[in-house]
Amino acid sequence: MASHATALRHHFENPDQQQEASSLGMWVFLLTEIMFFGGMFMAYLAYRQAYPESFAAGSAKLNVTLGMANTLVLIGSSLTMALAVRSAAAGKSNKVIVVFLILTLFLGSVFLGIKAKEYHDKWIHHEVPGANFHPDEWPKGVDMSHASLYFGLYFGMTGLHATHMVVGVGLLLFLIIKAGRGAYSPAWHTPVEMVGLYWHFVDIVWIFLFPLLYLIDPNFGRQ
Amino acid sequence: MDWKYLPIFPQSASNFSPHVDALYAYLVTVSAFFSILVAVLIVVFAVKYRRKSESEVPVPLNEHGIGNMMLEITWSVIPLLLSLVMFGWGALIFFDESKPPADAMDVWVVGKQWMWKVQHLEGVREINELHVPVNRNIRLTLTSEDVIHDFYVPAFRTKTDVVPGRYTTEWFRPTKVGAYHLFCAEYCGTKHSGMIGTVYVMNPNDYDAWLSNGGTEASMTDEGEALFQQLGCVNCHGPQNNGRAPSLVGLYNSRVELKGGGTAYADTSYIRESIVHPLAQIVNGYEPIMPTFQGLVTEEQIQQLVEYIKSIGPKSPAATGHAPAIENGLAQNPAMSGVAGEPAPGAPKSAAPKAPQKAQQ
Amino acid sequence: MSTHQVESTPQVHTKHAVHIVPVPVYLGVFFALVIGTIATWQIALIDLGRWNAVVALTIAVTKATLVVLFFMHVKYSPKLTKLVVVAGIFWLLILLSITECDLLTRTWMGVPGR
Amino acid sequence: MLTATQAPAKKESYLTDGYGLKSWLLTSDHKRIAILYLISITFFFFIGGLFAAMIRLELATPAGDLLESDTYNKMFTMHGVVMIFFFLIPSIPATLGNFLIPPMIGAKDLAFPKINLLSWYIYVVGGIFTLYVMVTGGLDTGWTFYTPFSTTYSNTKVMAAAVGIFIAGFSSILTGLNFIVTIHRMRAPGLSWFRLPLFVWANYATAMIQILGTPVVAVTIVLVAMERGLHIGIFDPALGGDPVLFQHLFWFYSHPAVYIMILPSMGVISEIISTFTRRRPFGYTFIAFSSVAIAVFGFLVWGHHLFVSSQSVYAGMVFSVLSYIVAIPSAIKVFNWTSTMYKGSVVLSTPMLYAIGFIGLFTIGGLTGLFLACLGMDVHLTDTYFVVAHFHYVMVGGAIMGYLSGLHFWWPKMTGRMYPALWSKVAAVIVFLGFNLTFFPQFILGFLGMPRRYHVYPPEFQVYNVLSSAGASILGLGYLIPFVYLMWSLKYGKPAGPNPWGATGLEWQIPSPPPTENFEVTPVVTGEAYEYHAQEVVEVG
Repeated sequence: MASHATALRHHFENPDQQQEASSLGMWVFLLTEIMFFGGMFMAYLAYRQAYPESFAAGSAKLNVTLGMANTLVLIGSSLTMALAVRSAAAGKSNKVIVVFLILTLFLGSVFLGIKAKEYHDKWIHHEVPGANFHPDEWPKGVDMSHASLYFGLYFGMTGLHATHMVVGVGLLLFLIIKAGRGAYSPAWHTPVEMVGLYWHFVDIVWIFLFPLLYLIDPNFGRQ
Repeated sequence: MDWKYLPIFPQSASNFSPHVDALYAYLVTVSAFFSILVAVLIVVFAVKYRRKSESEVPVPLNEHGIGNMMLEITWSVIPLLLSLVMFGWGALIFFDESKPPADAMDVWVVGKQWMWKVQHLEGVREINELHVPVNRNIRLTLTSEDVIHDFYVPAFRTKTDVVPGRYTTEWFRPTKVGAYHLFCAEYCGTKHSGMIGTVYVMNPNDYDAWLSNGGTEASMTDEGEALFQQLGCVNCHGPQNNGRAPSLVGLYNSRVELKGGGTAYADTSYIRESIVHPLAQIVNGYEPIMPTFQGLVTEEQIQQLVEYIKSIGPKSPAATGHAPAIENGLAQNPAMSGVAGEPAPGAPKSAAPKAPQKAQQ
Repeated sequence: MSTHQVESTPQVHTKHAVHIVPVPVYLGVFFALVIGTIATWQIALIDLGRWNAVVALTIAVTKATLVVLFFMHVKYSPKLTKLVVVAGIFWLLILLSITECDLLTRTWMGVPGR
Repeated sequence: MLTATQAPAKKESYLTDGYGLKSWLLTSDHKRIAILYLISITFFFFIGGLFAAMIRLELATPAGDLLESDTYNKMFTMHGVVMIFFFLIPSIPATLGNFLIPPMIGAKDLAFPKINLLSWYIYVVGGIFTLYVMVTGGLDTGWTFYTPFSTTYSNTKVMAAAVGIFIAGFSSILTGLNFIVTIHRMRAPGLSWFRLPLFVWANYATAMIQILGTPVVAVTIVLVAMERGLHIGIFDPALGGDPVLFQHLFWFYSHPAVYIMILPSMGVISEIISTFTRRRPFGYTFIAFSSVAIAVFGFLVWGHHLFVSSQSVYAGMVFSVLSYIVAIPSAIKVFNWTSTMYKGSVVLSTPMLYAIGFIGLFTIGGLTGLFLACLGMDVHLTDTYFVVAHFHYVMVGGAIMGYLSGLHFWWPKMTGRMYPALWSKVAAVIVFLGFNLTFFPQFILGFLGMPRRYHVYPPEFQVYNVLSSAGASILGLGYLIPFVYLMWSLKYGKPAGPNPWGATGLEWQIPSPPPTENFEVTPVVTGEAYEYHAQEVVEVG
């Protein structure tokens, strides 16, 4: 299938220019994403250094096993995404691309599923900041209102990340449909590449979130 | 023409005013010079070099010559130097404005929507008014019950944001008797422009007379001590160390060893934080068992407690900051190292703040 | 008139030789990431005081670098892409470090609120 | 500078290429999108102006006799929100930049035409939220949204306004993204960076700020919304949160945002001074790099808004000295513009009048910024009318004068019509005089100590306030006149021809109004945009 209606838009001189423009555009977009998450990271940094104890206590309330599992799932999805892009660039059939994309989609959904389970647990244990915030089995002698800041940032940061994951899953569905129709070729697979960049970026954010949120001091209060 | 209606300078009534006004004059001079220079040049060029014929094409300026490079450097470096003078001068004044002298007389202020509540050490309270003696260093410690406000006295050329959840500091030495505007300068809601008041600068005698007419209120220290009993603080923090909590005698202005290694400097902020968020910083060797008093005491009551705890410190109630000379001098002053809330012997209402001045003399 | 010669041939289009990264490289990166993740977790269980955070962040930065260089192809990308990445990190550091200038020096004066 | 053979064939102009609402609302032509933006920002400009008129009317007397306190607070809040987020930030980039960057660099369109259209729609959606806020009770937090007032104490439509601004932010990001990619990737063959018009440089620098700063304020708004809507306290002092952290995050964007407003104006001025003196801008390289320097250094100085807000003294010193350093590139620009006029061939056309007004007012605006960067001085002046006067000198005397200057300069290019010269010059003079009368007295008011955002004020401030209000009425008139004659010119203005000013930029080498794809053949550029000395000034086409 060579229905490259998508190929060259009228205002570009040649496909290279178009491809380079898309790639630069995507990177510039990721630049804004860095700053977008950056604001949250700044707030996290400020409060963690002000209230280390409450942050450690809050962190110890998270389920490290689920966090670990999610990290591995997301790294795996990055691998399959990279392989999907590679298949497209190397001229593998669109079926191969679809397989890798579906794997990525699957892993992304597993991530979101686990995340939902974690959120649910937090809700049950009253660890969602707000009026209903009174964590069960809260370690004695740790300021709870400061911990509320921790959980606020936990939900803010992971929520923002999860929102990006949901968008990523939507983009993957789009790619799967297009690739299923054989839309991509070594000459033109820009969307696969761009979604790939986005997906890896979201992965990188999680690579930082995992130690910052889950692993401040997993032994806190358990000595 | 009556210049009363077109004033150029505000009233000048504090130690900062002359300095700020001199700086202002410098800034205005530099600005006026450059504004007029640019304006004159533009007008002259526009007239002198106006296009005389439609086909006229001006000779290009040689931009790559050494001369033009020098020009670019000149007009970058001269403004830079002039502005670094501004920076240095401004920073000096600011540093001065930020660091209250050790002998300053304390006044406590709480801002709330939309009024100013003032407590004097002697227990006199005011609303939207502040009475201070002339030629005395005054240190305000301010906090807010709700949103951010800003305590601004134009005649004193100083202001400070009043931030909920923390103490901020503002100081000045009024130099002229009179009544001056007090404004809230940080937008705080509906009646922001109604959150105004008057600062009365008085002769010392008038001030003492005003103080003694202030009613029969107990001093802040006494109020604080009463609260200390009433809230049960004394059960754990009494002068006899019972092992549950550190005694607060001698706490103020000392360095506290914290659990986990660090230290904290026990200033008014630290004391306030310890009442509101007691578990945030645990003193080394003690269990984290103190409940929070957030919501149980008002900001004004916290100020009284702080003032009480200050009073049982061995060091001057007036000496915060790291002014070692003053600290040492006062630590040896027996009148100042009274224990457990006893006001300095024979001290009438206004004696406490005055004592440090004597000690210095 | 302009001193420049008229270039009648527009830009040269030879750049689109996409670098195909061999699969083993991707697998290698993947395993490195997995090992990094496990290492982060294990080291967090040991009490190193403030070094825990340093180690955790060092590993995280290393992992992120691997993803950026290989999965995101920055190693094989034009200079401009690298510049964009560096700019992103630089501006993030501006935000974090200059704000820290305030947060870390708040107690230096010894005057509340200054 | 252009050797492509521009076929004089009658190609349809972008205005006649399709009629009807649909052909506009679904267009991907950067010129049509620019016009869509022009219409929308003009709409918001007059709404914001209406609020300003109410404010000045109220302040003519010291008592609060016209408006309730709450209403007054909503007036200045909505004035700020509308003018900043819905007029000034999109003003030059989204209209003139959108229209002119492609022709200036020899491109047919921006790199992402659909994203360009999307950004307009996003802007409109953000605008609708803001209009919704206006008609359902308004917003009273000030445009600065300081916590905890905005999160806990305000009883107005904070959430809806936050959503509106959050959305509008993405419009700004997408415009910036589009410009960066376009300027990097779409330049015509031979058009190297140092042949670019300074307007393009300025917009490039602006785009840098848009993409790097806007996301931070966006996420800050998310945090405020979380706190207000879900009671997840992030800045709540009761939980140990830090309201000053909000101010850091807010000003990290909002200070550079000032440069988003002023940099494009500086670009416009560079073009106009050059054209109406027939001169390459003196110190081209310095002006170009100073734009980028402003964009970069502009990110290092936000803390000068926090000198009295319990920020550390030492941080204050760092921010103060950095603020002085960012002032230098602006000074360089002013001196270079002035030098460009030296021995030039000066014509005082309408754009040039605005441009000269810009230089004067921006100089005052910039110099009074030095007062506010000065720690000891700022303690007295911050949050007073001095600040109000200062930023209006920069944003109205600077950004809006630059915008009007550019609009008058490129209006013939955009519409193919000339406007009446006399009327436009009269309006320029009225705007200049009205502006100064409005805002100069406010410097004095501020130094005298009148705080900003005051609904009622002590009577001794009245004289200056009356002067200011009188000036505002003149200024308002000055803004209405161009609106009228520009509209008039659409139908009755005489045809402009491709190059009415005898300018040399690439955009003047194509017909007015330009055809849809700007250039029939991609031009090959052999020189820079200002080769007045190298060529006869002849009308091309």
